[in-house]
Amino acid sequence: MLKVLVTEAPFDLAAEAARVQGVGDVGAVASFTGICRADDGLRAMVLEHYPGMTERALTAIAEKAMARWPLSACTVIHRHGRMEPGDPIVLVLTASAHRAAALEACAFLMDWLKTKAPFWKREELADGTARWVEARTADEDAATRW
Amino acid sequence: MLKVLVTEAPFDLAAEAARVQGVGDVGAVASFTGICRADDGLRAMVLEHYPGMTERALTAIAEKAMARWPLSACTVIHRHGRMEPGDPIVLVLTASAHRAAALEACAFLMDWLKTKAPFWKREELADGTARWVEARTADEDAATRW
Amino acid sequence: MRILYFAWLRERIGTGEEEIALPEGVRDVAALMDHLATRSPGHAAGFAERRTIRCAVNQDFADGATPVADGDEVAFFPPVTGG
Amino acid sequence: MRILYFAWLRERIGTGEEEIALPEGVRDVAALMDHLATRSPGHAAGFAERRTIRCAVNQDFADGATPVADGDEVAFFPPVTGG
Repeated sequence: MLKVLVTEAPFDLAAEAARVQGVGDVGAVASFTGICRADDGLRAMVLEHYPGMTERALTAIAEKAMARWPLSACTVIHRHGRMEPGDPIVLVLTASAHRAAALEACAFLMDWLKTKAPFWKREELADGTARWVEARTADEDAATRW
Repeated sequence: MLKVLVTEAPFDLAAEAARVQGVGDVGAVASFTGICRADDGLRAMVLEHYPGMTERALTAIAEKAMARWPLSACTVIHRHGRMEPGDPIVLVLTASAHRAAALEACAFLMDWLKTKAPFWKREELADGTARWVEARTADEDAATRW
Repeated sequence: MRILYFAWLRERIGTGEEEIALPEGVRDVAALMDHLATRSPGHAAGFAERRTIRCAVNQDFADGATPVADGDEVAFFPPVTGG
Repeated sequence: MRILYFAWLRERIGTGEEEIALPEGVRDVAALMDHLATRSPGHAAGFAERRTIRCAVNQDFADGATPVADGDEVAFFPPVTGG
């Protein structure tokens, strides 16, 4: 079972975890939550995305994970809009009979999300300036290892 | 921050995740939940452990993870006693500034837990028989990769 | 055809979306970028460093050699930074 | 010294815990197992396949060569299967 959601609203980890736990013969649920950090004097972050293509790209990535690992469920929720330090940005959940599949698929989903989903982060700093976050070579490297 | 708990009671993923999110500069929270499966006609599972050594072994494993990855928090909760299919057995949570540390430490903790914490599973089957689960070579292999 | 811009490319060009008629002789993304760069000083600035710009044709990632046709939705943006 | 048994080893031996005096000449885990195996038919059955038995001395994993002394807590059990 695959769920992809692009939303401005916060998400509910417990509810999403309970949902994937109830599907099929689940022995392992892995989750990853990405959170807005306060480093470099960040006051807020605005996440822009490409409506339509975002859902399409996230679905393609989730389908890739379902095809590659024996997952009974896979959930990807990515927020857009304005976020402050401590706010959750992205949630990935995987459920499988065994732990290796759930954990590997979770890491894969995050690596691919970082480089293959059309989101752009703009940081607003405490000194009043703002800047677009630049893509990291390390993220590209992480994505190509799969 | 390190939390280790061995308990008969169920755990609360959302509360535990909220706890580790509030510690330090957290950009990434990874979690793993192990769940009692119904395969092979399992009706219930009884987890025996070694009180005292269990807490000691889990703490040593968690400290190893904290030393090896830059984690701001690490939580390991392992239940003992009787569990039925669908019941959560173990929860591991890691928090870090970056995703790779959180995800790798989470996988490491589960692999080591499986082979270095004194728990023994006894399965009660639908036909009325019971059996002790045998250790898997695959788990030993997974633990030695770290 | 519908052209979309995101992030700093949108800011430099001054709009997130425009409708254009596919010019004569433009058959791929690279040629379309050459054409778009001539539309205004903002477009010229936006497309000044081509290697920093990524592209999608009809919501699939594309590159300079990807064909374009009238009716397509073509988007230009910096490398993505989600997650 | 305190001896603990877990899982099927506890079932075969018929007890989870016993206090014994460290016998003369027993200085490591292997020798202690030899001794324990003589205590009853259940002990003999439990220790029949030594390679399937793991051990901890004072709550740290140990092996046959690990020294034991009076006052130690020594536990025997099958390979662990938690998680």
